[in-house]
Amino acid sequence: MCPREIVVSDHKLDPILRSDRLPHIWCPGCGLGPAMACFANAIQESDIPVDKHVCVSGIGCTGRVAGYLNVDSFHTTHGRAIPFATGLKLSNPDLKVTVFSGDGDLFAIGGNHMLHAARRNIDITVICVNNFNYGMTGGQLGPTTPYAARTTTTPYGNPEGPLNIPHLVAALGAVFVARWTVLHVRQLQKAIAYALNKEGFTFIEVLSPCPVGFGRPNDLGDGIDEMQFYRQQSIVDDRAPLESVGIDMSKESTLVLGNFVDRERPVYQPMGTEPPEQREQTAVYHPADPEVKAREAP
Amino acid sequence: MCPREIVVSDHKLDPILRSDRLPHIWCPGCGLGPAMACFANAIQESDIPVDKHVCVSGIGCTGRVAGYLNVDSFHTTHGRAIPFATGLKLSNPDLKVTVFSGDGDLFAIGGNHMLHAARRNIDITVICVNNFNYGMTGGQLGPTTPYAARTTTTPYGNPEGPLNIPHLVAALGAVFVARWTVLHVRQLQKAIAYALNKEGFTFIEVLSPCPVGFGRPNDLGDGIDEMQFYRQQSIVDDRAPLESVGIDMSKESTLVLGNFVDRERPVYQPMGTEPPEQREQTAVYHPADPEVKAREAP
Amino acid sequence: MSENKEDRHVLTGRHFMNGDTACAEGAMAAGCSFFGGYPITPSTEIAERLARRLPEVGGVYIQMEDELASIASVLGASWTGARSMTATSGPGFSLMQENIGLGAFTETPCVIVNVQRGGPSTGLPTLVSQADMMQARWGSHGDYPVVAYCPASCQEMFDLTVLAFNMADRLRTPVFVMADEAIGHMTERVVIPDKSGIEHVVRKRPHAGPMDGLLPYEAEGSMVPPMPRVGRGYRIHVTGLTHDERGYPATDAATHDQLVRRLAGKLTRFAPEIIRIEEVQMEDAEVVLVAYGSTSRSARHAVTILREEGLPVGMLRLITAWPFPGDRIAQLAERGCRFVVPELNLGQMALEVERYARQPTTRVNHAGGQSLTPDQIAEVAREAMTCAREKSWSAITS
Amino acid sequence: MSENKEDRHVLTGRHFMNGDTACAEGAMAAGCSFFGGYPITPSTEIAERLARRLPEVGGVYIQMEDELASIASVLGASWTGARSMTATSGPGFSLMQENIGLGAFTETPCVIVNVQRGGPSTGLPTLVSQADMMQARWGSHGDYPVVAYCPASCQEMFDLTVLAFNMADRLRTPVFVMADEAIGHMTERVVIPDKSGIEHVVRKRPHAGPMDGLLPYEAEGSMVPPMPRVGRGYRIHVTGLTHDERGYPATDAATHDQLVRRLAGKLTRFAPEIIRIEEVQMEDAEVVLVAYGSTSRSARHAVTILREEGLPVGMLRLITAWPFPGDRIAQLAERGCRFVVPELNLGQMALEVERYARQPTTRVNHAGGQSLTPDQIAEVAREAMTCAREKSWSAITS
Amino acid sequence: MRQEVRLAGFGGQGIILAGYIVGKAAALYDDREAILTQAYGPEARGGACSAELVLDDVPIDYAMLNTPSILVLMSQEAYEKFGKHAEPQTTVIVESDLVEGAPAEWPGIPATRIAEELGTRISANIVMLGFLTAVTRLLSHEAMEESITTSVPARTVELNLRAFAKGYEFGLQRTEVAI
Amino acid sequence: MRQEVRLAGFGGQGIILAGYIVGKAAALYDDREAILTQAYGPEARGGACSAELVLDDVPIDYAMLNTPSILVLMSQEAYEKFGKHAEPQTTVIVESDLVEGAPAEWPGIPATRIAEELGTRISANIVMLGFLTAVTRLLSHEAMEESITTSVPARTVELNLRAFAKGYEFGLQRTEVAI
Amino acid sequence: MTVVRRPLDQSVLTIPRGQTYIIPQRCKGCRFCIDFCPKDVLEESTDINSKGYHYPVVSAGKEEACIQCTFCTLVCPEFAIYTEEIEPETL
Amino acid sequence: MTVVRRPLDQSVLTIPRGQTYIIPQRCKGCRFCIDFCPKDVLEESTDINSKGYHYPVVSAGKEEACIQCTFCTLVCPEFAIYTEEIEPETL
Ligand SMILES: Cc1ncc(C[n+]2csc(CCOP(=O)(O)OP(=O)(O)O)c2C)c(N)n1
Ligand SMILES: Cc1ncc(C[n+]2csc(CCOP(=O)(O)OP(=O)(O)O)c2C)c(N)n1
Ligand code: SF4
Ligand code: SF4
Ligand code: SF4
Ligand code: SF4
Ligand code: SF4
Ligand code: SF4
Ligand SMILES: [Mg+2]
Ligand SMILES: [Mg+2]
Repeated sequence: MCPREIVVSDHKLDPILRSDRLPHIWCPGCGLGPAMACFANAIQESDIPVDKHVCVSGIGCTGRVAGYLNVDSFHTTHGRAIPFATGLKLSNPDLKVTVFSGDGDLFAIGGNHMLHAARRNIDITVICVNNFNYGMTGGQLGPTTPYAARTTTTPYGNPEGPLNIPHLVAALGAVFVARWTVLHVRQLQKAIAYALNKEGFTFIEVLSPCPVGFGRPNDLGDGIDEMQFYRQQSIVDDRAPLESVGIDMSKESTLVLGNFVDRERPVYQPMGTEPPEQREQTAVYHPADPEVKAREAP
Repeated sequence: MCPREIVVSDHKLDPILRSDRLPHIWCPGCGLGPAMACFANAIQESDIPVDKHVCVSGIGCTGRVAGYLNVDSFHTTHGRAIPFATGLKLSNPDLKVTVFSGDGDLFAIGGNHMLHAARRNIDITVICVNNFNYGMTGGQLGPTTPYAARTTTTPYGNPEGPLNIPHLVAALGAVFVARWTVLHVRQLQKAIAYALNKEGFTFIEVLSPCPVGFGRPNDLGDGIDEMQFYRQQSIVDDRAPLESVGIDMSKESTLVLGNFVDRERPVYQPMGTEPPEQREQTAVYHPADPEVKAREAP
Repeated sequence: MSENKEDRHVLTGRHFMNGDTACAEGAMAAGCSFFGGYPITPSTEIAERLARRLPEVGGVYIQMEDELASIASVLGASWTGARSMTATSGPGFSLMQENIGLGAFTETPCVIVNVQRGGPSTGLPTLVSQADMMQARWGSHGDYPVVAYCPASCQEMFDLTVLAFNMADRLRTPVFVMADEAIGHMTERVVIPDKSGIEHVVRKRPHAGPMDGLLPYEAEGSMVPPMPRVGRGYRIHVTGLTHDERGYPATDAATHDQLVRRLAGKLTRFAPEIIRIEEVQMEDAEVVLVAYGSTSRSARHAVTILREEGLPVGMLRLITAWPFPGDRIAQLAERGCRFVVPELNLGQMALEVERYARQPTTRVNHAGGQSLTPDQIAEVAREAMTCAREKSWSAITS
Repeated sequence: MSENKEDRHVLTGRHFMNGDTACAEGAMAAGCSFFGGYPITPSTEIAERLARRLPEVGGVYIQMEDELASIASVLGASWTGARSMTATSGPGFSLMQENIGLGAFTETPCVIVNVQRGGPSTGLPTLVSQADMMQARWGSHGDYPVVAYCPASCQEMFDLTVLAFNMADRLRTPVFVMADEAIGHMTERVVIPDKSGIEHVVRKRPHAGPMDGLLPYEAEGSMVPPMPRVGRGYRIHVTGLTHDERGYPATDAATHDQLVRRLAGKLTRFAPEIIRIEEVQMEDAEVVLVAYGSTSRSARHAVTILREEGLPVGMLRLITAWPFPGDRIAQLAERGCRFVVPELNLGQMALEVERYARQPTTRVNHAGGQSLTPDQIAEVAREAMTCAREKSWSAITS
Repeated sequence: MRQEVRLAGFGGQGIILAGYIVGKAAALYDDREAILTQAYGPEARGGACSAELVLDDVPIDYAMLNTPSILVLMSQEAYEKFGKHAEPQTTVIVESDLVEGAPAEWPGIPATRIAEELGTRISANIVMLGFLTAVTRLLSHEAMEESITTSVPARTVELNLRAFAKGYEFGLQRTEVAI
Repeated sequence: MRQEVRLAGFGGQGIILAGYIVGKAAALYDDREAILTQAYGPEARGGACSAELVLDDVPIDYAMLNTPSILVLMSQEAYEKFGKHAEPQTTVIVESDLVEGAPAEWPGIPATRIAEELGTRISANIVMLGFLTAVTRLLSHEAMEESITTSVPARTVELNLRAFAKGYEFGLQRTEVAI
Repeated sequence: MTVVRRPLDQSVLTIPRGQTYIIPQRCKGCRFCIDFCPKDVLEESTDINSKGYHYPVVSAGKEEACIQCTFCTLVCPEFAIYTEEIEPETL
Repeated sequence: MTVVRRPLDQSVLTIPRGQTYIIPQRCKGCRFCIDFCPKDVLEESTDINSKGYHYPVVSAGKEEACIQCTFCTLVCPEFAIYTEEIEPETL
C-alpha cells in the first residue's frame, strides 16, 4: 500500500521555473499559475532545447510569467511584446520565441502589433491569457470585458462590445488558433506544444479566472467558482464558425473551446536571408493534427 | 445647337472645396481627386447640414483631403485620426464625423484604433484610400502592398502578405463595409452617402491609382493605366465571401468590389449620456439598401 | 444629493479623499465633460472616479485602447468646446508625447495629469518619483509651450486641476498637472467650495462676424487667438503642419518661425499670470530650499527644524514648474541666497535653478521609490549654510 | 562588386552620396545586421538604402507597422547579439520614447538616428531644424543615460554612425545620431576605408563560467555589465521594472536609486571617451560660437568671415551633444570667453552652455525651415564681440 | 501632538477602510489634521496590507511614519513584520485570534469572532475600531461613529455601528481590567 | 573659386540626376569640392523641381546658394521662377523648346528634341549636361563622362554617353558662334 | 446654389443632355475624363495650358452627345471639368 | 530529471497509479486540485499553513485511488502539488 501524501519542499516543475522567486505575486484562485504550468510542460515536451526557448511578456499580471519561467525571458513594455519578439526571432531564427501576455496587453494597447505580426505570419507563438479585465491595475475595463460587466471603470456596466479574439486572429491570418480555459489543462498543454512545433504565427487564447478583478465584481465568485463555470458552460467545437464564438460570460452563455484553425501559409522571411516562396492565402480552417483534437474537460 | 465646351474659371464643386487652395499637391493621374469629389458630393447629398460635417484625416497624401474640403476639418497626426474623431463625436453627438485617410495611416500605424473603434461601433464613417503604398513619403511598402510588389523599401519584392481590408473590418464589427475604386465614382458616391446616413461604424475602402509610388514601379503604368486595369479586372459581388476578396494586383487578378456588409449593431453610447440598450452581436452580412446595390462600372 | 445634474458637478463640502480623487473632483468642478484615458498606476483612481462621476452629469468617460488614443480623443473633444482631460503616469506620458505636440501646435486647450512614479521604463509602478519634470518640458519634438503645475497636497490636487483647466482655456494650450504618487495616493481633508467659489475662465470665442473669413490662428494682439467650435459654420481647418493664420498649411521658414515664436511668446507674456510660487520664511533666508510636489512637504518640515536651530533657511515652493519662475531665482541669487534643491530624481529642476542663479546648487536627490525625509534635507541644508557662510560653496557642489 | 557576402558590408571607396545614404553605409560598415523602421521624411532614404543593402549581406530589414514597433524590434534584435538600429524623425522619435527608456534601463545597445525636421508636430516635414536636441536628453520618463552625436557632413554621417554603434556596445546603451535634414539630404564626397580601417568595439560578453549563476546586471567594477546573448543557456531575465543584478524585479527604493545612479554614472565615467568636440581657431578666441550639425557649417563660415575682419572669434563644435561637454565650456568661461550659440530652434543647447558658463549666452535662433546664414551668425558675433569688449554683455542677452 | 498609527493585516480584512474611517473621523469630525497613506505594490496582491495614519493638531507636512504611537495588528504576518520590532512607547493592539505569541500586556480582541457573532464577518475591522477607540481614546466616540456612518454603504450602517459598539464595549472592559 | 549652379525643371526630367552627375564629376573625378542640395516639399510632387550645387577648390561650409553662377532652365515654370530674376553675372542656359521669352543671348539647346532623335527622350538631361560642359567648361569632359558612366544604369551607359556627346557638340558649335 | 442635380420633370421618354464646362488651367492631362466618357464626347485639346497639359475639349460633332452622366465631373482629379444639365431632347 | 511522463511499457490492461507529493507552504487554498480531481483523492487538511490556508491531503481510504492523470499537477496555481507514477496495478 502506498503512503498518503508525501510532504516535500520542491516541485518537479521547479527546474523550469525560477523557483527562487516563488511564491509568485498572483492572488489565490488566479488562473495564471495553471496557464504557466501548461506552458512550462509544453516547453519541456517540445522538440526544441530549453535553451532555445525565449519567453517575451508585456506588462500585466500575465506579463509576470516571463519572470517566473527559467528560460531566457523578457518583460518588456506594455503592448510591445510582439514587436520585441519579432526582433529576437528575425535576428536569430534558431530561437523559439513565445509571447505570453494578457488580453489588455496584446489586444488593447498592443492590438496593432497582433494585427501585423499575424498578417506577416511571423514565426512566433502567442499565448494570450484572457481574464476579461486589466488585472494588474486593479480590475478595469479591457477589450474582452463582456458587455454590461462591472469593472472599476464601468461602474454602471460596460457599454462596449467585447472582442471575439479567435475570430479576429483568424481573420488576420494566424496559422493556428485555439482557445482553452485553465481548467482544460491537458488540451491547453497539447495545444501549446503543438503551436510551439508549428511554423508560423500560432495563437492560443486561455480563459482564466481573475477573482479580484472580474469574478467577484461580476458575481462569478472566487477562482474556484469561475472554474466551475468553465466546467459547466464549456463546449468543445473545433469547427465552430468563428464569428459565433464571442463570449459574454452570462450565466447561461456557452464558452466555445477548441483548436479552431490549423492551416499553412508561407512564413515571413525577410528578403535576403532566403528568397520566400510564392505565398498563397489559405483561408480554410482545418484542424489537422489529431493530437490536438479536443477532448472533454476532466 | 449647344456650344461645344464652355471655358469657365470656377467649378461647381468649388463651394464645398477650399478652392483658394487649389491646385492641390497631388500628382497628375492620382486618384485622390475623384475620391474627394465623391465624398464632397455625398456630403451635399446627405441629409446632414454641411456645417455639421467634420472631416478628420491623418498624415499622407490622402490625409491632405481634410485641408481641401470646405467643412470643419482636422489634419491630425499619423495614425490618430480615428481616436481624434472619436473625441469629437462623443463630445458632440450632433456632428457627422468622417475620417478620410490612407491605407498606411489607418491600417499600419493607426491599425489599433481601427480595431477598437469598429469593435465599439463608434458612430463615425471611415473612408480609406488604398493606393497600395505610402504615397506621401515616396512609395514605400505599406500593409496593403501586394506580395512581391516593388516599392522603394522592397527592392527585391515584398515578402509580406497584404491585409484584406474588408475582411478585417467586417470581423471587427463594422456595420457597413464597402469597396469601390475611384473609377466607380457613382457607386462610390452612393456608398459614401449611404454610410454617412447610417448610424454606427461605417467603412469604405477606395482603390486608387498612385502612379508615382505604386503604378510605375510595378509596371502598371500611369494613373490612366491603373484606371483601365480597374475597368478590366473589377467584378462587383456584394455577397462575396470576405476572406476571398484579398487583392494581389497581378495582371490576371480580380478586384472584387461591392457593398459587402450592411447590418445593425448597437452603437457605442458612453454611459450617462443615455443608458445603452442591450447589445446583441449580429454577424450576418446583408446589404440592405437597394440604393447602394452595385452596378457596373461606367 | 440633489437629482439636478447641474448640482452634481461640484461636490461642495469637506471631504477626506485621496489626491487622485481630489484631482477628479477638481475636474468635475471645473466643468470637465470629457475624459479619455487608459489605466495606469498610480493615476488609475482618477479614471475610476471619473468613470463614476462623469455620467452623473452627462459627461463622457471613455477608456481608450491606449494612451496614444486617449490624448487624441481629448484633443478632438476640446474642439467641440468641451473641457477635456486625461490622466496617466510616466509610460503613458511618454506615449502621449507626439500628440501633446499636436495639442500645443494647434493650440488645443486640455489638461493632462501625470501622477509620477519611479522610472525610467516600467520602473517602480507603485512608488513615488518626480523624474518626469524635464520630460514635461521637452518630451515632444520641436519647440512648444508648456505649462505645468505641481500639487503638494490633496487640496492642491483639486485646486490646481481647476486652475489647469482655466489656464488651458486662457492660453489655448495643453496644461500639465505634474503630481506624484505620494500626493496621488495620500488621503487628506479637501474642502470644496460651492459652485460660486470655483473660478471659471471662459474660453475666448470668435466675435460675431462673417464666419467664412475667420482666421482661427490670428492672435489679435493678445497672442491667444479666439477658438471657434466645430459644427458652428466656421469651416475651420486645423493641422499639425506649420500653418498660417487661416489655419492652412504653409511650407516656409518665415511662417514657421513666426508661429513657433508666438507660441513661446504666449507663455512669456502671460508668465506673471501662470506662475505661482509659495515662499516660506524667505524674508531673511540665506539658504533657500527650492522644492515642489510631495518633496516640498519634507522641505517645509526641514525649514521648521532648521529655524528651530536658528538657521535662516527658507523654502521657495514651485507651484508652477513650467514656465520656470527663473526671475525670482535670479533675484534671490542677487540677494546672495544659496540654493538647495531636493528632488526625487537625479536633479532636474535643479538644472533650471542653476541656470538662473548662475551658480551651482546643492542637490538632494533620490531616484525614487520613497520620499526624501525632512532630516535628509535638513542635513544637507545645514551643511550648505555652513559653506555659504564660509564662502566655500564650491567645495560641496559637484 | 564581389559576390562574397562579407565584402559587401563595407562599401570601400570614394563616393558622392547623400547624408542619409552615408548613414546607412556607416551602419553597414559597422556590421549592423538588423534594421526595424518606419518611413518618415527626411530619414526615409536610410531605410530605403538598408532595404537594399542588408539583404545583400544576410541582414534583416523589416518595415514595422509603426515606430513603437520599430524600436521594440530593434531592442529585441540586440539581445541576440546583433547590431541593430532604426532611423526616424521628430514624430517617430516622439513615439519611440517609451521604449527608448526600456532600452536605456535594460542596457540594450542599439543606434537610433533622428534626422531632425521642423517641429513641433508634423511641422515642416521636408525642412531642416535642430529642435529635438532636448528631447533626445529628456524625451522618456525618468532619469536615464543618453549619448547623442551630431554629424555635420555626409562623411560624419558615416563616421558617427560607426562610432555610435561602437559606443552603444561599449556602454551597453542606446546611442542617438541626431542629424538634421540639411545634412541628411545634402550630397557630398564620402570616403569609406576598407574593412580594416573601420573601428569595431566588441560587446563585452560574460566570462566563461557557470551559466546559471550569471548576474547580467553586475557591473563588475567597470559600471558596464557584460551582456549575454539569448539562446546560449544563460536563462537571463530582462525587465523594464527596477531590477537587481540578477535582472529580477525589485520593488525597493534602494535598488532603484543604485541602478538609476549607476546608469547615469556610466556616462560620467566614460565621458572622456564619449565626448568629441572640434575647436576651430580657439587659441585666442574671445567670442566662441558653440554650434553643431548643419548650423556649424554656417558658423565655421562665419568664423572665416570674422577672422578676415581681424576679430578673435572661434568655434567649438559639439560633435557629442550628450553628455554635454560642459567642462570645456566652463574652462573657456573661466578664460573669459563669451558664447554665441546659433541653433535651428528657440535655444536648446544654449541652455546647457549657460549653465556651465554661468553667464547668459547670445543666441542666434531660427525655429527651422532654413539654415542660418553665415552672415546672420557673423553679425550677432560681431555685436557680441563689441559688447564683450565693452563689458556690456548683459545688454544684449535676454 | 503628532500621532502615528499603523493598521496592518491582510487583503480582504478592510484595513484600508479602517484607516480611512480613522483619518476621516479626525479630519472631518474631530477637528484635527490627518493624513492616510498605504503601502502599494504588486506584492500586496492578496497578501499583506497596511494603512498608515498621521494625526496632528497642526497641518502635517511629512506624511511618512517615523515611530508609530499606535499599532493595530490583524494578522500573524503583520505581527512578524511590525509587532516584533515595535518600540516600547508604541501601543500595540492585536486581533487576539489571528496573532500568536504577542506579549500578554498588549490589548487584544477577537474581532473576527465577535463580528461573526454579529453575523457580519467582514465587519471585524469596525469591531477593531471600536476597541481601538475605547483603549486608546485616539479620537472621540462621536467622531468615529459619524465617520463610520458616512463611509460604509448606507444599508450596512446600522450593522457597522453595532460592530463598533461591540468593540468599544469590549475595549472598555479591557481598559477597566488593565488600568 | 566658389561656383554655384542651379538646375531647374519639372519632375520626370531627371534634374536631380543631372545635378548628381555634375556634383560627382567634381567631387570624385575633377578633384574639386562639391555639394548637391535639392528643394524638397510636398509641393514638389510632380511639379517644379530643382537641384543646387556648390563647387569650390576648398572645403565648402555653407551649402546654400547665394547667387548662382550658372543657371540651367528646363521648363517655362523654371524660367518664370528663376530666369526672370537672374543676376547679370549669371550664365543662364535654357532648353530652347521648353522655355519661351528668354533673351536671345542666353545659350539654348532643344535638348528634349535631340534626345528624342537619339530615341531616348529621358536622356534630355544628359544632352543638357553635354551642352553645359561645352558652354561653361564647368568641369572637364572626362570627369563628366566618367560620372555619367558610374551614375546611370549599366545598360544605358552607351546611349547616355552618346546623348552627352550630342549636347557637347551642339554646345561647341554654339560656343563658336557666340564667342 | 444648386450643386446636386435634381431633375424636376423628367419623363421616361427623355434622355438627359449636358453642357460641358472646362477650367483649362486646372487640368493636368490625366485623360480620365476623355478615356472613360461613355459617349466619347471629349478629346485632347491641341493647345496646351500653362503647365504644358492638353486639357479636354468636346470633339467636333459631339456637341449634342453628352448624356449628363456626370462621370467626368466626379472623376476629374483636378476639378477642371463639369457638366450641367440642359433642356432634354424629347424622343 | 524526468518531468514528462513517458510510460515505457504500458499494456492496455493497466491503469496508471500515482503518488501525491505536496508542498504545504506554497498552497493558497484555491481548492482547484481538490474539487476537480476526477477520483476525489484529495481533501482539505485540518491544519493550516503559515499563511493560514488549508492545503490538500489525500483522503482516508483514497491512498490507492490516484490514477496519475496529472491534472492536479497542472492545475495548481502555486506549484504546490504533483504526482509521480508508481508501479501500476495489473487488472
Ligand atoms: C504604457 C502603459 N500604460 C499603462 C500601463 C498600466 N498597465 C499595466 S498592466 C495593464 C493592463 C494589464 O491587463 P492585461 O494585459 O489584461 O493583463 P492582466 O493583468 O489582466 O493579466 C495596464 C493598463 C503601463 N504599464 N504602461
Ligand atoms: C509618426 C509618423 N511616422 C511617419 C510619418 C511619415 N509618413 C507620413 S505619411 C506616411 C504614410 C502615408 O501612407 P498612407 O497613409 O497610405 O497615405 P498615402 O500617402 O499613400 O495617401 C508616413 C509614413 C509621420 N508623418 N509620422
Ligand atoms: S488580479 Fe486577477 S489576474 Fe492578477 S493576480 Fe490577481 S487574480 Fe490573477
Ligand atoms: S504620391 Fe501617389 S497618392 Fe500621393 S499624390 Fe502622388 S499619385 Fe497621389
Ligand atoms: S457627363 Fe458623361 S457623357 Fe457628358 S461629357 Fe461627362 S462623361 Fe461624357
Ligand atoms: S480628368 Fe481633369 S485633369 Fe484629367 S484630363 Fe480631364 S480635365 Fe484634365
Ligand atoms: S493525478 Fe489526477 S487522480 Fe491523482 S490526485 Fe491528481 S488529479 Fe487526482
Ligand atoms: S491547487 Fe494548489 S494552491 Fe490550490 S488548493 Fe490545491 S495545492 Fe493548494
Ligand atoms: Mg487581462
Ligand atoms: Mg497609401
